[in-house]
Amino acid sequence: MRSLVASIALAVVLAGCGTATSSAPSPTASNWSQVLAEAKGQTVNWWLYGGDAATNAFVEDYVAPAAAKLGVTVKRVPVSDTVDAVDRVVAERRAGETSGGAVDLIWINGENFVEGKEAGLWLRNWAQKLPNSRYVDWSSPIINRDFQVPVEGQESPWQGAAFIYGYDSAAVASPPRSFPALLAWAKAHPGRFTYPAPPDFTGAAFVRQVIQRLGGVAKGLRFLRELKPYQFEGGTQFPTSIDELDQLFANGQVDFDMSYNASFLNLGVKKGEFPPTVRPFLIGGALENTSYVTIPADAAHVAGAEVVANLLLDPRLQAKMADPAVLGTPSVLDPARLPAARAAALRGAASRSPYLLTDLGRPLGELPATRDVPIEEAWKREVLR
Amino acid sequence: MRSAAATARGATRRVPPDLLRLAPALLVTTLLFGGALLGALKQSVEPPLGGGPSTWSLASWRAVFADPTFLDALWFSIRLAVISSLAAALIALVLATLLRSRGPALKTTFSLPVTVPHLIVAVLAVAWLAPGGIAERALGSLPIGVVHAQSGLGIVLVYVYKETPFLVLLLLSVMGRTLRRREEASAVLGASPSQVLRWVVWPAVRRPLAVGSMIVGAFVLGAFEVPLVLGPNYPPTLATYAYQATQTSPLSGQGKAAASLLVAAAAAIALGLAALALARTEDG
Amino acid sequence: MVERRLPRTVGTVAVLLFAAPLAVLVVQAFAEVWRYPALLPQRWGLRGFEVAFEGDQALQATLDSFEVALISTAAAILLAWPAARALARGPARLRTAAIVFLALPLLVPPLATGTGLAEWFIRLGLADTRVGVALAHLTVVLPYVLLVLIPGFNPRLRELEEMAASLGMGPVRRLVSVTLPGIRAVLAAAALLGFLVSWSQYGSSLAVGGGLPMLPLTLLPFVGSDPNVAAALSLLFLAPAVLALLLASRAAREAL
Amino acid sequence: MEARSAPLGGLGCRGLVAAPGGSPVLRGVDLDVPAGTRTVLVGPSGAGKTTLLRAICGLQAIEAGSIELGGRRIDRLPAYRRRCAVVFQEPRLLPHLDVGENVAFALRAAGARRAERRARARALLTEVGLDGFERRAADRLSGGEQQRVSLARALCAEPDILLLDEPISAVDANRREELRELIARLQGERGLTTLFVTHDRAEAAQMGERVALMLEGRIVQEDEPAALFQRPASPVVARFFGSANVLRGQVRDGRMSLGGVEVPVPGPDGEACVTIRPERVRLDPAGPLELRVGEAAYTGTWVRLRLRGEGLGLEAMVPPSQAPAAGELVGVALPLEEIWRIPDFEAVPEEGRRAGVRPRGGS
Repeated sequence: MRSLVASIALAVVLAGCGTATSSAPSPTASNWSQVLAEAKGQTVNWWLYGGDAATNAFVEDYVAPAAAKLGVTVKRVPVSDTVDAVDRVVAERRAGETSGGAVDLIWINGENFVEGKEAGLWLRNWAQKLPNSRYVDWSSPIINRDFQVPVEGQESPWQGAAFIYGYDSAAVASPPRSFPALLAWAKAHPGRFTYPAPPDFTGAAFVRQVIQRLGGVAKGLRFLRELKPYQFEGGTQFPTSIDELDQLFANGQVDFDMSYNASFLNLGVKKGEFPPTVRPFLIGGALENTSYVTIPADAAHVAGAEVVANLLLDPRLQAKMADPAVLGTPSVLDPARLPAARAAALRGAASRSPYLLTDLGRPLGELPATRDVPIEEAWKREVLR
Repeated sequence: MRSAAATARGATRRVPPDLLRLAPALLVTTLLFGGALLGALKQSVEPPLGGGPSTWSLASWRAVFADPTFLDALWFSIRLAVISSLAAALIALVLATLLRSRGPALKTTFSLPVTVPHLIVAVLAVAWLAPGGIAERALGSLPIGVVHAQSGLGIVLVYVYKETPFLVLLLLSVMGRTLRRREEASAVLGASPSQVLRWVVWPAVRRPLAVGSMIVGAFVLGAFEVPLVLGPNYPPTLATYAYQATQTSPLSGQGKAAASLLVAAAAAIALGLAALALARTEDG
Repeated sequence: MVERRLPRTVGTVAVLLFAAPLAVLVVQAFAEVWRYPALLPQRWGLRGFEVAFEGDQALQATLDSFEVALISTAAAILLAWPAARALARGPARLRTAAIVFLALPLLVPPLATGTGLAEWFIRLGLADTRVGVALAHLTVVLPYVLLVLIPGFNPRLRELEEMAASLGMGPVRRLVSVTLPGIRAVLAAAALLGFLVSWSQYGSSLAVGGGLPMLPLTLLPFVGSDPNVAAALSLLFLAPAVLALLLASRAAREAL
Repeated sequence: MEARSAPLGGLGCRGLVAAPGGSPVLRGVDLDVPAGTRTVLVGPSGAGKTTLLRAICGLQAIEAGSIELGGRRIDRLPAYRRRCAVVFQEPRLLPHLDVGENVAFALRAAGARRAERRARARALLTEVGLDGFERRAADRLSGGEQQRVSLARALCAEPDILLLDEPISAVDANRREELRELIARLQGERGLTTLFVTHDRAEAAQMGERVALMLEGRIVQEDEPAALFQRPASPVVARFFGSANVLRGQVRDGRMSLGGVEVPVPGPDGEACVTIRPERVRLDPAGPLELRVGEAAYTGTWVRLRLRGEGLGLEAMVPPSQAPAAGELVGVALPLEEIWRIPDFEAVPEEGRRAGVRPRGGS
């Protein structure tokens, strides 16, 4: 299985080089001012997950006002799943629409992006033309590939995501920092650990991390089988969603929680869901990926959408986003490309909160999206039953 | 007597004015409903956008029926529909019998849940019955899981809570004075209470009960937002299967989604017509 | 004796069925911190409402939902009125066939109807418009309204209308002073039901009106992730339903 | 009139009190229907007739009193054990059964086989004049036909008593006579103990072997029909049976002054009340009374005259051929043998008592 990791790493590196060499020409000033002029007066329908109060507030309180200064109105269209937005774009394509679409911008990544890209649903070759994309390290495999699929300028990053864990420092002195340690810990404290059953997004990510860390599907699943009897309810029941695991953790019924949102403890404490004594930790290196925005090819307000996507990369807005008081999610900007002061602000953001990790360690790239389903099937077969 | 008179009156009138009156409703229903079915059908046989076969085919239908998850979803949905409608019908029958001689205040009170949207009932179920919910806080622990229960108990509870009052109202509308009079007439002719129930009350209520339960069953077959909130991770209901099909694969999933929704529609219609036919033949 | 005991029974039942479940909603809507295993929140506050009303999203959704429900209910009544008149009599076989056909959409999953209509509505420019969503809702609102209205046009009402006609009343006066008063309770029930059905639609709203996020679409994402906000939105979602119920039951009582 | 004794096999009600919906409707009802006879219970709307009938057959709980039927106490039995068959005002047929099964319903309740039910139903339908109707749908018949089915259904039960609650009222006017005759004939042939409720005094006179008048929750008089018409026990009875001529006065030396004419009145001296039926008032130019015709109304068979004189108002029914015009002065003779002294004129005040009793139920 080491070979798998190696091949992934190789692929990542190669892809990074590829993107770097074929990188689109930087946008000319005249070009962008034209976009700005066109965007003026447009209302951008941004379809994004609507169940996170902090993200909604960030959009309403920072993105929308900033866009308004440029004459662009941001209309947040809340969805319960990104696929609702993709479904709409697909339906428009079926109906033969090539312009005037209802979706201008989608918060997207992974499978949804990949399939849409294959079907040619997204606007091509725009992301790297955004003026603020110069702050982004497009050579990074976490940025230029989305679940191993080259982004190719069809989506623009806006949030970093890292898979982290949480514990309550009032209940647990020192959490396990590796999977073998986790197993040992579970054996010593039966019934105090569990994870959501795939296909829940977080549960599936946990399984992928185990597989990656332990060097292969077979080894990963063997580990999970061994872990199972020491889980919550003896492993006979899994939480069916991350919400349920959050609830168990908040209730003190299990000792650890997990999330692909690096700021989930921060936000949970703000919501009143978690006690202030919770702390983040990593088990092995964190899985990392990136949240992007994409523009459908038939979007009615392409210019406006580009302006908003560009704003999302604005160092000031990124600093707000990284600010634990606002969102606390990792920035997608490369500090090395920023003026020193701004870079420091971004770097320092995480250290201002006990609920955020300053060092995510060496990132673990995601597996190709196409492998999700087979892994889930294998997990169901070999662990759940 | 009344219906005989109505028929006689109808027969003496010419038909065209009535057809004219029906035409707008028929036209709109044909356009909207027919259009919807046609649209779903088209989507289920169209080539997917993302590649694969580029001509119309039954690939989605084949894929759906070859998918064990779909078969589980179909079975799960039917089971939930049957259990929910039977439970609702039974409770409604008992409630209606108890309520029929009571005042309008009590009847109105019992019909209150009719006004609560399904989604809110689901929210309530979560607040009360989820792990860490009120019930668990008050009682320490719950003997059975409800929210996300594998059995689908949460879904059943929501539909029973929400639809039973609807059935009660339906039943009370036929359990009025006319029925009471027939019951009296039968009692003085020597029919015991159980005979009255079997021969007088039951024949009067079974048709609305069948029609009502069939609507409840159809609701459950098409259940979407409630299982999304309360259903188990597996199996999905038919509607959530359709949703998950596009979640897993936004493009190739569309045909499967349409196909599974059409199966749900067909099952619901079949169930409905069967219930109607059953109610009719029992009359004979 | 029975009458004196009744109010308490009514109260108990109302509490058990309606008030108690909803009370939790109220508590949760104002509960900023409500950690297990406390029975009452540790901290009260308006966070739920503040988040819910962030950027006028919920307010707009409420207005949209309301307008859509009004449009679809009004359209359903306009279409169902003559149809119910025709279906209240006439040859039995034709009547049954027509009712079964018109009621079929009730049985079909709203998500199916919505999904099937989405493509056409996009072509026609109806998707994400209030009229478009109201039309999609009409598919199910119409049969409900129709089924409630049919018994309203009973022979007794017809006799009264004939009486009025024989007294020289014109069609308009007859409608206003005989038909409407005679059918008021049934009409109120039909309108209420129609409104509530439209108001609660999720599946069809999602499919043809995802870009016009109405209340259920705004509420659902919060249900698992943020009970506080979900409760606040639920109260909003419930309010017009309760209001409509009160109005309709008053109209019905007056008609009696 | 007679000493009360529980009739052997018939119906005997004693002191029935019932208050449907909380207010008293039956206020101590005594009523006998001797076995095999037909009694008509007559009274105005709201008198409690239907309530009494429902109390007898067990559809209305009683608060006091007893009911005996066929030699057994039945007031504690549930309705279905009382062996009372009722023909209601409206037919109350079961719409999901055909006519034959409706007729044989009591047999079905008793567990009879289908063939037997069919045979009995066919025979009974023939008797009520609905030959060959047994396969028809019950709700496709006319009102009169339905009521015949209802009658056959009641007969099929072979009850200890047949109760009929205004069975004719929902039937076409020109079919009523037929139905009355049918009921009378079938009852007579079977010797069925029968209680027939009506608000129509003519129908009561025609249908009753005996007639019981019910007012405000009590039986106020029970007798042969002619006796109720000619010898009312109280002014209210007299008025109910159509006599407006209730005349008050003082009896001195066995005589009473009516409009200045002394007429002999039997019984003791003192305050008295006499009545004479309007159709017995004779127009006679040589009559002792001279009265003015206030109003003359043609009623189909008679002309009703309102006659007015010095301190005396009378109503008279005369054949049209003899009718004077309004305003004429006519001579009137009162046949002395037709003057009836009302024995109990203080018992029920003439008017006003009814104000407290609202019509109730469908009687």
